[in-house]
Amino acid sequence: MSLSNLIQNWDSFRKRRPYEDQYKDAPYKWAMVIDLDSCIGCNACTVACYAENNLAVVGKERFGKGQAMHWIRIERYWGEGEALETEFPERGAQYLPMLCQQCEAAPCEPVCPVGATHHSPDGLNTQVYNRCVGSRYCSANCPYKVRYFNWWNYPERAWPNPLELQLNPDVTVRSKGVMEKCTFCMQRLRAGQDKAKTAGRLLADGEVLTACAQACPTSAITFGNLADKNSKVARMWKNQQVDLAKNAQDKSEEGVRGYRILEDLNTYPSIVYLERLRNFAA
Amino acid sequence: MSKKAVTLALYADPDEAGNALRELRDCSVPGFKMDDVIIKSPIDHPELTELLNHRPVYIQLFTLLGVLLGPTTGLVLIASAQASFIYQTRGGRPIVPFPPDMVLTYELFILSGVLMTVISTFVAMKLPGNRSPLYNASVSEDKIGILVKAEAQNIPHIDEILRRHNPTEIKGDHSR
Amino acid sequence: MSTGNMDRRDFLRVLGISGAAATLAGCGHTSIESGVEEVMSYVQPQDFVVPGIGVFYSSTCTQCGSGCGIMGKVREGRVLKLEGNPESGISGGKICGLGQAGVQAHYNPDRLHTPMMNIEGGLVPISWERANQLLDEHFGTKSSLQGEQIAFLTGGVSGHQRVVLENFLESFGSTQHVCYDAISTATGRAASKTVLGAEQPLWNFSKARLILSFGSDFLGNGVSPVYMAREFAKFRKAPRGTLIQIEPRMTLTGGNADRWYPIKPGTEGILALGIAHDLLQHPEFSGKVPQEVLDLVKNYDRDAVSEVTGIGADAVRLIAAQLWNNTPSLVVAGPAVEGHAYGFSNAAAVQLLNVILGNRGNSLEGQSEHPFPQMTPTLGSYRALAELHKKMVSGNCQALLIHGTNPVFTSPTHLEFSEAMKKVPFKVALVTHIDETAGQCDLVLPLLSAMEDFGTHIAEYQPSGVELMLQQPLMEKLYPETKGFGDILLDVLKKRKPQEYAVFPDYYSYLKAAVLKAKPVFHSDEPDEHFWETALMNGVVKWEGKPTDLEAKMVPLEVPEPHGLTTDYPFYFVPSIRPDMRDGRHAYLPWLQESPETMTTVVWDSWVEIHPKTAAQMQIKEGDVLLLQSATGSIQAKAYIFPGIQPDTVSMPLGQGHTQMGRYASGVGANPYKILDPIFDAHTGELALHATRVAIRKTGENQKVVKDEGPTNLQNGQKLVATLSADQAKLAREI
Amino acid sequence: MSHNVHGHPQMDVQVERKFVPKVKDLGPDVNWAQINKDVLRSLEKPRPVFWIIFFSALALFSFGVYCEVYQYQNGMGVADLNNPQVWGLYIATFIFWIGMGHSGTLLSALLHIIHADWRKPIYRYSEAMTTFTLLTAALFVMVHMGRLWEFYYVVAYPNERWTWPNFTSPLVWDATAIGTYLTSSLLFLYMGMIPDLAICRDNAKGARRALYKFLSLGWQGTDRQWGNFKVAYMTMACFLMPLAVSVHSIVSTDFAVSQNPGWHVTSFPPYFVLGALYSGCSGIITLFIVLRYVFRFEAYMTQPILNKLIKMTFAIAMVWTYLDLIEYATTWYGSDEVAKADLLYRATGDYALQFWGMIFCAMVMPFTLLIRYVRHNYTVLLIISLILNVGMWLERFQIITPTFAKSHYPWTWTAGWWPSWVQWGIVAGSFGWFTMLFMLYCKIFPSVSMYEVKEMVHEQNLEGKAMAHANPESEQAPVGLLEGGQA
Repeated sequence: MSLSNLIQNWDSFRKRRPYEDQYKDAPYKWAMVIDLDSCIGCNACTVACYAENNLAVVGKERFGKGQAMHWIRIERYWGEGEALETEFPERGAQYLPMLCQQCEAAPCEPVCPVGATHHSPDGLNTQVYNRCVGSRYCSANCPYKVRYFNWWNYPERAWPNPLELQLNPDVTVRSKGVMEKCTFCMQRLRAGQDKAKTAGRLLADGEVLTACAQACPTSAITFGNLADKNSKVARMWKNQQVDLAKNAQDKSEEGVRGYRILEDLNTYPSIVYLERLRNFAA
Repeated sequence: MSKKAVTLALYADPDEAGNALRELRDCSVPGFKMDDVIIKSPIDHPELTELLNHRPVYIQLFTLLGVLLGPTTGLVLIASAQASFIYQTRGGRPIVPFPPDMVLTYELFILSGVLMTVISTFVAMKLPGNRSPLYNASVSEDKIGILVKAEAQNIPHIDEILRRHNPTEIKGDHSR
Repeated sequence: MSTGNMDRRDFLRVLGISGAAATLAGCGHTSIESGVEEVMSYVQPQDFVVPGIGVFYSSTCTQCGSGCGIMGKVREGRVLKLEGNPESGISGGKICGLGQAGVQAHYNPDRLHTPMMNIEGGLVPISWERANQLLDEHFGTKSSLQGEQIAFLTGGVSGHQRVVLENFLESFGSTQHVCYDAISTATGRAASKTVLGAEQPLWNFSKARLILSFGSDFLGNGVSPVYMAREFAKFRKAPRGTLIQIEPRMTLTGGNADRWYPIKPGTEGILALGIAHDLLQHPEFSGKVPQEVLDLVKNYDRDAVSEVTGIGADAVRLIAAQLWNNTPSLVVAGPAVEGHAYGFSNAAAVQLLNVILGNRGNSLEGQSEHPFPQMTPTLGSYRALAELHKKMVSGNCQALLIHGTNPVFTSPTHLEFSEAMKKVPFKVALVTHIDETAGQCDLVLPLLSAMEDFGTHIAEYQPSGVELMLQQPLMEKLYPETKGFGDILLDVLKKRKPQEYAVFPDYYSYLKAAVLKAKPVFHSDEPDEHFWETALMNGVVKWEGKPTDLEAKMVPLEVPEPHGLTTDYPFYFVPSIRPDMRDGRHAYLPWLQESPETMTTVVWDSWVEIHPKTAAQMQIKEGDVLLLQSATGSIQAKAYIFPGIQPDTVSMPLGQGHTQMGRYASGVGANPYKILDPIFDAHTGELALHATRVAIRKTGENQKVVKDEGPTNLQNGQKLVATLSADQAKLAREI
Repeated sequence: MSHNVHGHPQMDVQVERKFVPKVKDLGPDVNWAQINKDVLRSLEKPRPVFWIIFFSALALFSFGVYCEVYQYQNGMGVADLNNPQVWGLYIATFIFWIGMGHSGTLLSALLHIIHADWRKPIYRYSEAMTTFTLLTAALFVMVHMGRLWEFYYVVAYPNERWTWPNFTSPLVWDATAIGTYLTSSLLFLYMGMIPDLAICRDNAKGARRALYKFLSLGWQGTDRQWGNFKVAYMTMACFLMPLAVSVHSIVSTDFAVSQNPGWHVTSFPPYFVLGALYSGCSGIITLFIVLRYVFRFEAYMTQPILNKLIKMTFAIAMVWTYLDLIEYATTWYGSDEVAKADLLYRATGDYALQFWGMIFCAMVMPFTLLIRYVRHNYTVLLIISLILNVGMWLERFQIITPTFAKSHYPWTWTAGWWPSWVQWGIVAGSFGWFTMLFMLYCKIFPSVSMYEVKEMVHEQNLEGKAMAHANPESEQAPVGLLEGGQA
């Protein structure tokens, strides 16, 4: 049976991704655009993520050891080089919301020994908690370092009664020894997709948002379905000349400011960042 | 067939043992064949084994079988497993990727080769098995034993040949 | 139900409505709504309860005074998450981190479950019978308290809570509703009122081409951060406006500036006058500017200003030119401007720029008129606390009720508020969790959390018209012994004025009656029930209003130079206000403790920000424990090397250093309020938060600074945050 | 009782040719019965220092077990691992042990194939070393795992959910390769030991006899058994050679196929294989000296053999040094700025001490092997062989920690990350575990191959006879043996 499966579908098994029009016939391919000119670094997304995804508060000592569990973090840079160019950060700070980039060719995926992390048909890099054995190879190979390991049995201390009543029943509370990461609020996508399917339609643009995108006061995060050519996200990608299947983007149009982080590592991320703008005349 | 009996001669010097074997080979005891001679020695003595009739070793055939079948079966199993595990899309790699599968096939090639070799060796060596009653512990120390199986009535004749080459000891089990 | 013999005018006063005509309607309520607990099986669930399906209920966020409409996701009878309510013109469906953490205030493991009473110096749990008995003794009909003997100390209060609270005081003949805010903007509001004619004008970011902000962190913790952030995002779209920020310590807003200038603390007014001086050179102004103003700015030429402020003469020229070329602009002032002995003049000088630039009517307008003057938010000030303090010390204050503020923690050492508390014979705290102030009270009453209580709120900043925000329980109360704020006051009022209040079984029915009474104000002719249900469902009732005109005038002022640094105290001390911690009232929320302060990424701690240059001179490394010594006192905190600060300045965030605020806040960091010098704004009497001077001493100890950033905060050549020149971007073409 | 005094030379020798007396690996005319006696004695009465070593190892191991239990109960957090530093000492030590395991079997097989007879007295314990280092390395895979209790997910076993391990993961290649290697090495070791087990069986009493009887499977040394045995043994050796090379190449792919700077290096597989051989060889030297002393193997573990071992170690060390330097050179010359920065960081950053420590221990120290005094003074040699392995351990530390500390993403760089006591405890425990198992093995099984030493003596004598025949005037002076120092 499996052998015949192998022979019949040989071509699809030998296909390397991403390729042009990979999601042409797929109903969904989730993607994001983060406008760094709109991001004000307020941390609303971070807290929203804690609330939505049952992220553990680890406390000062463990945070200090580098064992924090923030799936989305606001990075604040002062400069692009290796040293501050000016005495003061004259052009403000550089805020960067960093979350799992949901890479199409995710470096974390092929290295997992048990296949606990893999690519879903709708283009998400998913983590199966109960399959994870905790080898942490995915984290070692993630260039963005956005995978978070349960170094401790966080549920023991993170939600003293009655804080546990806040936990989102749609999201697993992870126990010690498993890797976790941003899921693009898969539970919301799942519920939305199911609802749409029952109604015999596809999800409309903006019908389901990730918690971070929903909270973001400046709407710097745009989330949507890249497979839908008319979705805002797809139009933004196109407008910014970013192609999912390319690792070096066409930047021919003037003023295009879309880019993907560490694209030269051939990770093909699903998140496009828009360059931060500064009025240098000011 | 008349009753078979066994006799064991122990030699301290491989040269003497060799001479004894040569004489056995050339002797004309009725019903006695070189196939009935078994050498027991603490180390391998190819120069003595040569004196026996050619005793072929078939192990490598099995090894060949192992290295042919093992990796092929392995590769097919791995590829079918990959094809059946529907969520195998990982890191943009093909679902059935060649380099990793080759690595694994290579390891299976060696593993099956080794295992087949070992299994066939034990079969060929008839191990595990029981030692013959005439086993003498000194063949694992420094003596070379020549064990001859022959018709009971020929045993004295053979013993005599063996005795001619300064054995340290001759033991016989004439009961059989 | 009937009105009985109640006076109609009284009734309207009771409900906080004036000028609206209405008849009374029934005050029916269901068992669920009034909080009568029933155990129901999910096999046969109540209406709207579908096991496994989350339902959103509208409410109002009470984490700060912005009055954002929120929605609570409720599932299986418990609230899980808060989202912004798209119906609300303030939040527009968005929410900040502080607001999100509201659920943690509700589910906090350190919530107060039962009434507590101070017995021999310690709080011990008591029953409500005993608590009511105590309340009755002091505030019941037999109470001898009169007039100024009773005071109610709160933070910002609005809506019907304010009405009930003030009616409660009025029943004693007292008007002592003391509203204290440790990060009060009273000085700035006063200056704005004087110059622009409004305490808090409307900022039309959409009309402004350039925002010049003097230390205003409007994105982080201004008057309405979520609304401002939403507006700011639009401001950044085509045609993209420019933000110039001038402040001694980079705030979150400063981090978003196109150009950021560090300025010597307290010289913002001088810089403003310097810019004004430059602007008034334009011939368009000749003859249109009062001579006093011209006289005022005369001495503030670029070089003089540059010398005092530390901002280069070229920069002054550039800022003035930018302002001139990008009209309308918007000039805003923040705490960094106000917190000085002449903060009023400072802020007024900044506001003067708006007048000169003619921003009035463009980027600046007055908020619409208000249909509910009784329900507008009371805005706190330090001065109010200081005046109360005097009464407490003199023994005039016999009973003090405290709600929503923590003066023992936030008042400066020199006020000696704790000592004054001892002079008040009966102190009642109405709180959801014990804090430093509640710890010193005689009776502590456990309140329902914001997720459990009813209420109405009206925000200080109303972007369009006026929104009456409704707060409703998102779930049954967690602890049976807790009680609503309104209910507690109403119970007392029912005893004192039964003829007026006995008709209301509880605060809910009071609130419903009151809102329905206001129905005509909203020009609604819907049936009462429908109006009420819709209001609850939307979480907001909108009153259409128009922006009003501002009466701006060029006021002559005197802006002195700040008192200089001395060898004893060679650094300016600038306390910073964290968007999530504010004055420290939110320090007990673990999400906020663990959420890195954006500029430094430090968590769970206090720290001292020092410019790298200064740190190098003093050989201070990150993590060196520093002793900050002011004339008033000293505290210790770890050094954090921070480039976004004026080099003669050190800064420390407010909000940490709690001693008695539950497991998440207690023992974390240090409290900078305690080293603030007794310097007050000459005009308003507000405590000058930014006027303290300190000396720094290394203690020799070095501790790890727990923060999110690694050993580098630079991109090291990776394209992480790329920056494009704004003139190259084609924002108009973007989607 | 010697049986090789008499007889005639078997070889045809050209009479004209003059033989220079060769350095003999063993002394002349070692008595076969004495070989049995000497080796069997090692199973009974080692020097008392054996017990000191054994119990020290047991103590270390117990502490390691304590640390592991503590970690198992509380989570990996006790190891002070964190987001970028996800692997720490566990993987570094894992590679170290895997590497140690390489020389034993590889050398045994290689030297067997090329008929280098001097392997015979030392191959047995080397193979045992391989087996036990592999077992130790396997421990680290377990220790490292966040959910140890689910370790079997890595194994490909059919199940109703149709889930399989991820065959694209280098860790699965690792598991397969190490599994194959462990199986094959163990079989190779066992196979080679059967004739010796028969000897033990013939001499032991009581429970030991039962054990040996069971394990020797009834070996009687018949010509048929020997014939098959020799073929099988050679065949296995031929498999083990490439296998050993593949195993450490595959271990290197754990790093080489990843994205991280300093790992993404083409020369990693040979570099790892050579590193493995290097540390393995110095491990063999260490154990050579220890066993020689503890079990009184002076007659078999002789200076000429040691000299050969040292020469080989030195050669391997030099190849490894070359590969290490060429790795730096290509990185430096290349245009991968991140990798370059990582290299600079290794040499000058928080872990510079470890880096230069590695350079000193593993690159400079081998040169001391050129000194005759060092080769002949066993105490000094013991210390140097240990230093070489410290260097190789540091090399593994160097691969893991600085790369994580400074990889592609600046935000998550760490400064001066250091493992917690739990990690050190488990690493120390692993040394205890290995030493304990190894010592136990030597106490139970013959750690010098008796039958092969006999073969060696046999051949040496044949050779001697041939030489005496060809070159009658020269004395059989066993040159090498006389220089042997005493430990």
